Amino acid sequence: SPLPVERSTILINVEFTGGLEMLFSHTRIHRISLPTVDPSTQQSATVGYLVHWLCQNLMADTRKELFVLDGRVRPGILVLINDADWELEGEEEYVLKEGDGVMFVSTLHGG
Amino acid sequence: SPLPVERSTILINVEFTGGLEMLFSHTRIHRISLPTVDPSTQQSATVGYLVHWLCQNLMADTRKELFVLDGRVRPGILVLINDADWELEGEEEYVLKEGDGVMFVSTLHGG
Amino acid sequence: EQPGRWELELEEYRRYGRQLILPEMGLQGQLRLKDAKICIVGAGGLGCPAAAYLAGAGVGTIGLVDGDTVEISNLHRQVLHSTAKVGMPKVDSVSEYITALNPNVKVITHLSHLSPTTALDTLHPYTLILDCTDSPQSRYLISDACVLLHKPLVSASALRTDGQLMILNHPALPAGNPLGGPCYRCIFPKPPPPTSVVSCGEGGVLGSVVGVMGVLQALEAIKLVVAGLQADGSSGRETRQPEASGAGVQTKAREGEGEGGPGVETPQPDAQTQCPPQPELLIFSAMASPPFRSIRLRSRRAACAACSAVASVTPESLKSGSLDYAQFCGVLDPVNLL
Amino acid sequence: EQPGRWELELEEYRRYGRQLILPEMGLQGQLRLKDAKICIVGAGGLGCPAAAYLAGAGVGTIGLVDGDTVEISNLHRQVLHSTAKVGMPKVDSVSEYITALNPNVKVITHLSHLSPTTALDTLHPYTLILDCTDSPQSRYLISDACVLLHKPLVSASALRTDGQLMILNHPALPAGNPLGGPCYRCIFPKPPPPTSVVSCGEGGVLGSVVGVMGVLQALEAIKLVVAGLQADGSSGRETRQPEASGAGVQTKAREGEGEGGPGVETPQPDAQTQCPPQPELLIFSAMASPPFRSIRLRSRRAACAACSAVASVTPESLKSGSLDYAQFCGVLDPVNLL
Ligand SMILES: [Zn+2]
Ligand SMILES: [Zn+2]
Repeated sequence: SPLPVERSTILINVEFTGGLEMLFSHTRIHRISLPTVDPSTQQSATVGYLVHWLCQNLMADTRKELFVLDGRVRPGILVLINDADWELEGEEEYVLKEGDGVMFVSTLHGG
Repeated sequence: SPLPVERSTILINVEFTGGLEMLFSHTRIHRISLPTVDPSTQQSATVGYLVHWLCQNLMADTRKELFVLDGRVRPGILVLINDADWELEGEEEYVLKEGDGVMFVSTLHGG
Repeated sequence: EQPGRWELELEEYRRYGRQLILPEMGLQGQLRLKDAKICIVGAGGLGCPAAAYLAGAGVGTIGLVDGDTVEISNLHRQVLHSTAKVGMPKVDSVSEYITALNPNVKVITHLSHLSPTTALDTLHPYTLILDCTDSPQSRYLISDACVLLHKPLVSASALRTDGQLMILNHPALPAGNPLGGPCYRCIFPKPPPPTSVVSCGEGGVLGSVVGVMGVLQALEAIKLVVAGLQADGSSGRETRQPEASGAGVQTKAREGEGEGGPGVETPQPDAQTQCPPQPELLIFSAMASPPFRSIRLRSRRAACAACSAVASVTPESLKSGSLDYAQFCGVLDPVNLL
Repeated sequence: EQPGRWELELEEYRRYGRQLILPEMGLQGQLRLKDAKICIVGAGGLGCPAAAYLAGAGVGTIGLVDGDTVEISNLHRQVLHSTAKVGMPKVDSVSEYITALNPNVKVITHLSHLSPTTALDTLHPYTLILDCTDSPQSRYLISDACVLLHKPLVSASALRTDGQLMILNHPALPAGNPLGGPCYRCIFPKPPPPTSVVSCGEGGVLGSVVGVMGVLQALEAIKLVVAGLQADGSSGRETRQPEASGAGVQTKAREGEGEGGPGVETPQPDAQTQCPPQPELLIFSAMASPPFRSIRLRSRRAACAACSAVASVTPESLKSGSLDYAQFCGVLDPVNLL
């Protein structure tokens, strides 16, 4: 339920590719209304919180370990914030702002 | 010389591809400070004015007819405003705003 | 398509197994490929890779139109030919390759360049056309013929380190129907001045650049066929249902404000379930970063000479030879160019 | 390169004329291609189109590493083989194709999969490596070997309707030099859990999707060689001077405010003149719109096990077999996978 503040959510564009879309209702692009504040920390929502939120609220597939392992995005998934590797942006600590695009890319091995 | 108004120019990102870059110092991407007002009409600068301005101020090649013919962009060049065919945006009449991207694509025929 | 009319042999299940298991393909998609007749106009730098991947995927009938013979200067980019085939008609060289790769494919060779008087008869039997030619006049002619025949057209081109790709006349609705896809004349109503036209022979081309574009043509053709092309050439997109959870169409702009509590908005459907398709131009610049750009194109032009209600291009004008594409394009020496 | 050491024959001028006239290529670029030794690891869906366009372009020496034989289920995407070659080693099949297309190319076949104990000796003679394999453990092994040997690596992969392409270890500076390009371990320090790894055999793949990625690998390899690779594997980009009018570097962000009178700012240099290169991942999704996306990647990881100052991957650990890539990747049955 919405928090009693003026702007309780921000819109985030989330995209899954490389096969991850199959875990999210076979849908590549999602538009997410994310709570502005992470209730567990009372801090502004970060990418780390988004990952947790997606796992809880958007992921239809029950095999959560194909997306999150030991509380973090599983190895073999690149996280991109506005078309740049999240390592350039602060990884999980990046504070999301309205309209940000977050892309999850499962690395492929086929050839 | 700058007009005596507060903001006399706007920045426009201009890109040439499909071989047109060869007419513009072999450079694909240019950042243009375009007068905000077209002095010939005293109206806001349009894409039509930009074409005229590029021909006068940026085009190094003397073969102007490879870019402009009869006062208009020559046939075989697509003009794209912010990644959309300019026919969707009003063609020459489109009024430019700060930060707009205008792309000129020469159609290719080779195979 | 008549259910049960087409069956796959055991050899075909083995051969196509790796693509059959894709949800985007399935048995229905494979049968549609087998039923499809695709014509490749131009057996050069674009036509070679396009033919390879259409044949590999199991397109039932592939037509090849080209009047040229293999030259040694072709081989850096026309990689289905070989040194021993220099002097052989290109359509025969490609036909040999296709049969060796996949004997299930029926190949029809047309050893001549397309001309206004022959284009309609030549292209009529096919489901879908690939423009792999290399001159403005052939591009106008092929587009006009596709509009008159109600065939979608996958058009690509390349020069130096650049490439371009468009899907034209898709859906291939009759002239005058504004819901049909734009044709080549809608995008380029006037031909370029001949002094501005540079061929691969004059300007040069990197083989892998034209190769990428040819493979992408095959891919787009396969996507169109698998999505379903009706007898009238229109797209049978309704046969691919959107996923239950992705059935809605997103109407808000990306930049819109969020309102209300946390939640998931109706997601965008995947590209192949959108209707009508947004016409696009894919631009490839091998030396630029990013190398690929997608551009939104206009819809049909209300005054188009080919696909509008006031079209002047008709089967009669084409067959009678009254449309002179070489003159239209200002070519002084049209021999061997069309 | 010793000037005058290499000359082109008349046949080569004829064969490569259409790419020789490109300013990006020129005689110098063609001679660099002739001098280059490129190793393609994996002669499958990526390796086939990569080999075709590298051979067409005139790469002097092409190495092929693969232990598999041609199967009929390969032919929808591995389009250099043919039905008659089912059962033949893939490296022999591709070698036959290359020699028929361009007898100027020297082909070296390695009829085995790369292993930790053989990788360094196998790859040592080559200028540049293409990873066209299909498993996580081979990707880690090839990347580690390229770091140890100071070779740039063009890595691509494909599955279903998606493809990915990266240039790794470029420039190929020694481990510990942060100006070198990131390696595969920098991007993916931990292997994916084996349950998440899907091969083309299991997940399927569209032939033209993997084909596009393979042609793009050839193109990137050609660009690297033509730009000049030094003996130590680093890029010789300084040999291509920026245009006189485009020599500056744009420092302002795109969104910056304009100030002063009308004028032209210093333009961005073309991508190939930027130094050092920004590492990128090209993502291809055949069913998405736009289909291509370019992503900025991180630079070298300070704690990377392969390319950092604290690297644990050494020639000795590799050759001694103490690095077990199958175990690292959690593979239960490593036979035939590497
Ligand atoms: Zn039209
Ligand atoms: Zn590393």
